[in-house]
Amino acid sequence: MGYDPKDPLKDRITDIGPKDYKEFLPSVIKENYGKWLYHEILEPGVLMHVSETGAKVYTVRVGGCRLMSVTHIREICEISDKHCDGYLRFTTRNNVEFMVDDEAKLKPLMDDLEGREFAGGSKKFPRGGTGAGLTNIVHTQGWIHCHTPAIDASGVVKAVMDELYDDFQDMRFPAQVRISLACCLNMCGAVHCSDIAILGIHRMPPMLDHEHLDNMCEIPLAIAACPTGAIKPATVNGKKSVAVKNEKCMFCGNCYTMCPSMPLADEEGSGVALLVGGKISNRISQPKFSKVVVPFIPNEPPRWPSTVEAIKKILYAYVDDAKKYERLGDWAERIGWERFFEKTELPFTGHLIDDYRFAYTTWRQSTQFKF
Amino acid sequence: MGYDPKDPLKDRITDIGPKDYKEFLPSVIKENYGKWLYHEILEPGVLMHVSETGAKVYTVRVGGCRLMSVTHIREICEISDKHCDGYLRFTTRNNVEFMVDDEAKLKPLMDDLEGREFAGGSKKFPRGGTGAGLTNIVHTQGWIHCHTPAIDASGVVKAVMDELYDDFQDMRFPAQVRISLACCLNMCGAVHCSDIAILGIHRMPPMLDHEHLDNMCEIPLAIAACPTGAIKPATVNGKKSVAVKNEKCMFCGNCYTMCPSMPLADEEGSGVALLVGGKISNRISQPKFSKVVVPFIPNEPPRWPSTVEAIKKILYAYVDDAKKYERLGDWAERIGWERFFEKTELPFTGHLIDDYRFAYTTWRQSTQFKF
Amino acid sequence: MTKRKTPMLDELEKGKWPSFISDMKQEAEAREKTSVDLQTPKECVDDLLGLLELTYVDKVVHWKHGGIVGVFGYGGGVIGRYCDRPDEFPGVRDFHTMRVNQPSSKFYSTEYLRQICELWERRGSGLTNMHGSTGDIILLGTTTPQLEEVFWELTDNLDQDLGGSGSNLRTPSCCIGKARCEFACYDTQAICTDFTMEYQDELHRPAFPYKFKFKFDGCPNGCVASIARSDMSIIGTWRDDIRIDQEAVKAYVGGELKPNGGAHSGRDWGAFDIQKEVVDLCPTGCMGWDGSKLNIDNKECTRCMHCINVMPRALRIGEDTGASILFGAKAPILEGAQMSTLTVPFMKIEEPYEELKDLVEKVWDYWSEEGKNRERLGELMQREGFQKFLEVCELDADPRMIQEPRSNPYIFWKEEDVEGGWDRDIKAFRKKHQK
Amino acid sequence: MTKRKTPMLDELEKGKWPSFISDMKQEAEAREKTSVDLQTPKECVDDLLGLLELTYVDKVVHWKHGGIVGVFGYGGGVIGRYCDRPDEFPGVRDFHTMRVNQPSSKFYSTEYLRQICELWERRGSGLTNMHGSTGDIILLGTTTPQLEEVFWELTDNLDQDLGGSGSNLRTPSCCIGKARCEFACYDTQAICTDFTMEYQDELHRPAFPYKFKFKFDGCPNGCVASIARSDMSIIGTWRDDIRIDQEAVKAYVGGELKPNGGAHSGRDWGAFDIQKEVVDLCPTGCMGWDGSKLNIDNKECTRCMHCINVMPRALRIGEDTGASILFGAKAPILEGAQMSTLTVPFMKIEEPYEELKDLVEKVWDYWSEEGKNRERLGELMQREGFQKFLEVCELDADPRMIQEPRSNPYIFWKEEDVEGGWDRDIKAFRKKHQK
Ligand code: SRM
Ligand code: SRM
Ligand code: SRM
Ligand code: SRM
Ligand code: SF4
Ligand code: SF4
Ligand code: SF4
Ligand code: SF4
Ligand code: SF4
Ligand code: SF4
Ligand code: SF4
Ligand code: SF4
Repeated sequence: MGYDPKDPLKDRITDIGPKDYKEFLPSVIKENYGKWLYHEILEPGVLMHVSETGAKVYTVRVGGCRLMSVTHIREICEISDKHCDGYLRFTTRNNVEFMVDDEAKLKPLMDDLEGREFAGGSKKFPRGGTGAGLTNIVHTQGWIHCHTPAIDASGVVKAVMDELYDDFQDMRFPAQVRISLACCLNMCGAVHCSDIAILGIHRMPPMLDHEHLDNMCEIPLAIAACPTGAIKPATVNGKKSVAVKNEKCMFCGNCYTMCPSMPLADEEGSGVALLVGGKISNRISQPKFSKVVVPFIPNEPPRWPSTVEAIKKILYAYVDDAKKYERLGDWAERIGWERFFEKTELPFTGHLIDDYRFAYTTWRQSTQFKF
Repeated sequence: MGYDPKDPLKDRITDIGPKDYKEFLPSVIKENYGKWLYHEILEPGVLMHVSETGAKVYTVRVGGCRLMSVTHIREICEISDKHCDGYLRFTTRNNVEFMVDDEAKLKPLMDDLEGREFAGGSKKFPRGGTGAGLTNIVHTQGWIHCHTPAIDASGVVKAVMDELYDDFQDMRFPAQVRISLACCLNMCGAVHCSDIAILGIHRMPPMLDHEHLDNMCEIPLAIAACPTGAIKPATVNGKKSVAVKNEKCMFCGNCYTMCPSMPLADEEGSGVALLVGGKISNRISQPKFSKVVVPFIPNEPPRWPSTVEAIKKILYAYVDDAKKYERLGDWAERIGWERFFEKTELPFTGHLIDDYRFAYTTWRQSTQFKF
Repeated sequence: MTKRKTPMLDELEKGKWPSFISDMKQEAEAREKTSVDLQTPKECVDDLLGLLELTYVDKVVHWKHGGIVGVFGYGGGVIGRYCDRPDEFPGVRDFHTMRVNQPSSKFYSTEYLRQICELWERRGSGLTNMHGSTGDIILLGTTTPQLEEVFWELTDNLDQDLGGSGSNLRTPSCCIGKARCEFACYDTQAICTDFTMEYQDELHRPAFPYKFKFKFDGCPNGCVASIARSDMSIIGTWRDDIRIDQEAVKAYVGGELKPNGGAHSGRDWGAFDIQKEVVDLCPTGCMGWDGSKLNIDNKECTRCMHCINVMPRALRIGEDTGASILFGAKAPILEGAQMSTLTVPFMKIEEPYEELKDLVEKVWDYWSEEGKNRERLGELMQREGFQKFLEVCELDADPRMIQEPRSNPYIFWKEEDVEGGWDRDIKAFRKKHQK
Repeated sequence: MTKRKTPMLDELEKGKWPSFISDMKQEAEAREKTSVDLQTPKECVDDLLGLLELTYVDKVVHWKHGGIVGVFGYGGGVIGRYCDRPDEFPGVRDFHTMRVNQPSSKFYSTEYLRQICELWERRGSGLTNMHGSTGDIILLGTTTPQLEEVFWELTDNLDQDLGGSGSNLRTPSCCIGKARCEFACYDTQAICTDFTMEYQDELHRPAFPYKFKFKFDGCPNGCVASIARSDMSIIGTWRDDIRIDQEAVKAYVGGELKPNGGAHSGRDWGAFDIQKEVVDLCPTGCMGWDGSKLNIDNKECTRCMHCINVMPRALRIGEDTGASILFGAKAPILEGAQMSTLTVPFMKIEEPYEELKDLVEKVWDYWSEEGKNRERLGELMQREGFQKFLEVCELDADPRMIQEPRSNPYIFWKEEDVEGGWDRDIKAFRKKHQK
């Protein structure tokens, strides 16, 4: 029994797919599948869904790091076994949801969750993330695992969420606010359509490891990878390699994806850009892209104070000024981007003016503007 | 005295520019220059402007062909001398404006204008073109003078204006409607930002006059002229010439502009496209481009009935359905383009879907649509 | 009667709208009868009608491609044109147009117009366009030898120059402005004439990569369509408050004054509703009406003109007026049509217009240097980016110049943006990061 | 206690938000103490913390580029990763992640989760991501020899397969849908599982030009963000009328029911105003409220969900439900980010989903044929045009697919569009038109 390296194909099972979700549904969910009539948010982090059968399911949503140890998962399981018949779920934004089928079970569950803290003092299971407030920050690997990040992921998220903690547990915003983080332009996540996106960017052209480049990379693939045609073949110290026309580089990192001998990351060069005003939902306005409003903030581990500060400025300018139901991007468009920069006190620089493919469509062809 | 071909530089005067506009201002205009307080449209084609000095100027605007004989201009002069102290002006849309400084002079002027007809029976000086109605069609040379037209200009305009004549003399539209015509994609005029644009288009790739091409054209210029790179050098019957990859041709005619041996115009190939919904003014909404809604209508001289019909469909669907102050494009956007095609009964075809540079920005990235 | 039968064209004599065919026929007849010593073919209008009739049958134009003709020392102002059936229509064998620079906003004295008529009857076809799309008086069709003659008479006798064509500055044009419009934020006619005079050389002698057009609109209503049709659009605006006469507002509400100067009087739209028709349509939502007082939060106003257009007797443009300057409009060839892009949100427009001329010249220098052959300014702006254009104009980036910030993160950082520059040492890197 | 000092990381133990550092430390400690027969370095979490601390100092990541590892017969599911300082941090010398295909909408039994924990403690780092951005359970870090071991145990013992990576179909994912949401227009969980099973081969064996993602949103609220993150986005909608309970509407107006299910209860926004908050915000203006009855002109409704979101007890989605199908979303590399474009306005979504699978396969065939290496579907759509894409899908053009018609007239007509085709005879032409 078990894998046998000498006979790797023994008992080999493939293409069986994921577990059947039906096995994992709590009974109140299974019984009322497709029968839900309406919901109510009883308090931050607590949802009640009511079925046409009269049944109700109470959900307690708690935030958390998606980077989780098995020890932590086991703790989650323990809680679930105690209160929720051994079922739970994760949301699309990495929150954990505990569900009970009776209001009476709610209080004990919530008390239990509330009490738990990590050794360092942080909460294990902050309740919140519902309604017109802040929910968890969707993010990527960062320095924990990826090879192309310009910034860390989990650390930045922790620093931001600590500062915005109260708003995770409140519902005082005009509308929901989705913050996302991606550690490089590959943007693993929907950060291009987030209310606030934290994006790792590089600002140095690839460094060329001429000595090993020809060994490590398919030079033609590296050349073809560059969207701006900045890379040309070259011979350096008698070795085949490439040359990069630095002025044509826009630091997308695509060459590095194809060729390990062209790293971009740098202490001074890499850092944070902030994008805002994107959304996914079709509610009232159509989905839209986030726009770059802070082109660069240096990497400041361990707590990225300038990044946190800039996010707070943006977020609270929005919260103070927007109308009910108005998403951040809708607000910016209503007041005009000139006002956005005024109200958020962010400097506007030429970097924010588009010069890529659709640039023209973002310039202003009108005399309508505000002084 | 006079030009001497033997001594062309004798008495030669250059760079003197246009006549000074001040010489041409009627005295009520000169005296109240910059002092106007407000205006009123007394009836279609009749404006009253009131100055802070108390002075008033009454303007009678009449439509006309911008293609005018000197005989006709002399008639205009005669009218002006009789009623307007010998001054008049032309508008930016080729209407003629007669101005008087006293209400009493208005009626005789209007009566005089009204009575005049061409031998064929058409009006010489239809009064109108003001306010929320139809004004003159701005247009180009067409078959009268240019070398690249796909359609005639003056003839199409005449056919359309005959049908819409009453609306030139009325102000019953939700907002002003600007119709323009350009006889080829060069678009000599603001037809790309018109409520309704009549555009001459070709649909056949250039015909190649291989025998003369090398003599008549700079082949490299012709090749460089093609925005899609459809033209390549070629040798045909031993002569240097070009070859065109027809599938890559979008019939822009730019090659013909550079090379007379590549004509596009054709009896079947050339005809009319209609674009709608553009505007220039910054009023309420920003200026916007017209959109192609009828990709092709055959040339139907002398009166282009299908073109006229399609324009009427569009125009009256708008007039019947739009809100007060709503320009045609604003209406289409409010009801949605799916409704526009329904209400105007125009077929929607793949030709209307953009596939040029900014195509993506015109596709629908939303689930918001109307059934 | 015309020489040939023109059954198709005759159809265009029907209907009420003025018939250009009828007019051409009357001119053909006049030429037949005239005692004037015509210097061009007597039958040219007749032949033009014949050629046009043939074109109506063939549905393909009968003019040849271009033709390089002109007047000595000028690189523009004449469009050469030859007929492709000179055998049948010798009167229009050569049939060039001349572009005559119109006076600002196209006011005329009859005296002047008669001089033009006299000249063009004798030395041209007697047909014109009043006016061409750029704004010129178009003298439609004459023979090659007459070009210099006409030019001589225009300049020597009429004190009148040609307009532009070719890779030149094109004839500038403007809206009626202060001459008869209460909305004019600066003197469009004065500056249009001034610029035309200042840049005579650029207008007549091709030195640009391609054509270049100025157009002057007195306010955001845009009556000369500058935002769509000029490489440089000067559009009036103001930066203080809209002036309100509250009594007049009430008069509009009470129905004593007609909204929009009576522009909608052809239909019964019901009683004027200031809330629905003005306050609710204001694109910025910066207006309020409490039943007796109209309030405008001018700081939020984008000067779209709507409220002023609707109530010209109650609302007036501000007093601190000037213009927004936009660049880059053009027709579709090659890269698609463009409208002008807001570049200078506000500039005072006062004689001698030095600031604006400085800007023009910076832009021309740049375009002349960097523009490819037949590349319009707007295309160059797209090719090299708006940031580059701002550098050229020596302007700081401002959110007013854009509709929205970029959504892609593809910023072209420069070496000087990065502390310590771009030089890196792979050896030092490999010390920290093994291969 | 961790092996090394991590002063910078320790800063991230402060503050209230759950600290991943604290959690990692607790795991490092647990590994230290455990009696489990660990198959991976005991100190791997400790070393990971050390490496991360070093990265916090250097501000440049310490992982090497890629690393081609995987399980036999599969082309995806494993992301290879090697540390660039194995000397100092041998515990994370090789530290590959495994992507485990999550169950639809991520419900779990604790029994199952414990099995995963047990496996990953023993054969991996004991660290996970619950979940990755695509939706997988990410098992974060194990050594090369353990990959096959983990795979064997997953499949043989846990009845659980890997998810996607590489130029594969990626792990599909969906919103919670009918399991707990009243807005679900189709069964997102069921179809997500069905598609995942149907396309196991595509998921595990790279045969595409690049990655391909399905995401299933039950309604236009888009809780799984499919429109931004999937090459094919299936978004629930309906085509009949919104169901209205007028009594409940009144209850909202009367303040008995909390608007938007109480989503705004953290601030005092004043009494609910149905006119301002619902009717006036409806993007199509298709609603009316006369003080006692809410009226919806459903024909004009674009199903944006706003009114339903605000009054879930009074308004319900229609009964004739299905989905809109959109294609082409992706992150910025290379041509800039894209959202999906509406391609099939409405399709019924019912088992066995044949119509949809047909469509998927047409699209894949096309993309496999025409897509360049590393060209996402969305980029191909842009490169070859949406008309081409419609041909591929065998769909007729429909204005619902576009935001607005093209504004440029650059139509690529085909020869068959033109009566008589494109063949022309220059000799015949020259007979009518002399050179
Ligand atoms: C649990 C979850 C689905 C899942 O499968 O896991 C979910 C659940 C609900 N969503 Fe959502 N949404 C969830 C992610 C999303 C996302 C995706 C994302 O953020 O990445 C979106 C799109 C975000 C965007 O537009 O950028 C999303 C946009 C909405 C909206 C539209 C809100 C808007 O103002 O645009 C609604 C409607 C509402 O809130 O009234 C909604 C409504 C709901 C409702 C009320 C649906 C229902 O009746 O049960 C659920 C509770 C809402 C709440 O938390 O206040 N859900 N919802 C996801 C919870 C994420 C989390 O942990 O925070
Ligand atoms: C005479 C002329 C200027 C000139 O220098 O010749 C002119 C004159 C006036 N325009 Fe204009 N406009 C003139 C071409 C334009 C153009 C250009 C064009 O059509 O090519 C536009 C932009 C059109 C567009 O947006 O596509 C134009 C957009 C306006 C507007 C904005 C209307 C709108 O609803 O968007 C106004 C304001 C209004 O009508 O209340 C306006 C207002 C006016 C006023 C009321 C200004 C005034 O107080 O005197 C003038 C009389 C309006 C009328 O005719 O009802 N004028 N006006 C032009 C007459 C053209 C003609 O013969 O029909
Ligand atoms: C006469 C006139 C049309 C008219 O009937 O009114 C005209 C006629 C021609 N235009 Fe134009 N353009 C005329 C105003 C315009 C305008 C409107 C304007 O200036 O406001 C435009 C659009 C604005 C712009 O500049 O983009 C215009 C955009 C073009 C283009 C496209 C340029 C582009 O960059 O997209 C061409 C093609 C070219 O330059 O090769 C062109 C080329 C031509 C040529 C020279 C044909 C050619 O390919 O060489 C035409 C000569 C016709 C003839 O035989 O007389 N014409 N042309 C207009 C000039 C009269 C005048 O001086 O008042
Ligand atoms: C693990 C994960 C991030 C995370 O921490 O959650 C991830 C990690 C990587 N992604 Fe991703 N992507 C992940 C979800 C996404 C998403 C989001 C989604 O699927 O909803 C996107 C945006 C949507 C999309 O597909 O466009 C995404 C867009 C990319 C791209 C850009 C692709 C593009 O066409 O623009 C790359 C670059 C590439 O493919 O070369 C990339 C490449 C990568 C690589 C493989 C790095 C590389 O250059 O080879 C990363 C490996 C990290 C590591 O060491 O573990 N990843 N990647 C996500 C997968 C987890 C999972 O299976 O659940
Ligand atoms: S966003 Fe970039 S750095 Fe971050 S996980 Fe994805 S590929 Fe790696
Ligand atoms: S980072 Fe991007 S733009 Fe720069 S060289 Fe590499 S592939 Fe080209
Ligand atoms: S639009 Fe084309 S055909 Fe018409 S006048 Fe201009 S260049 Fe000539
Ligand atoms: S018509 Fe335009 S697209 Fe066609 S070959 Fe000529 S230049 Fe190229
Ligand atoms: S643009 Fe403005 S100033 Fe000029 S005529 Fe039109 S309304 Fe008057
Ligand atoms: S000018 Fe336009 S934006 Fe300004 S107050 Fe009037 S309507 Fe509003
Ligand atoms: S997308 Fe719609 S159906 Fe799915 S969970 Fe969100 S609100 Fe419910
Ligand atoms: S779903 Fe949206 S569009 Fe439809 S009625 Fe409700 S608010 Fe209006």
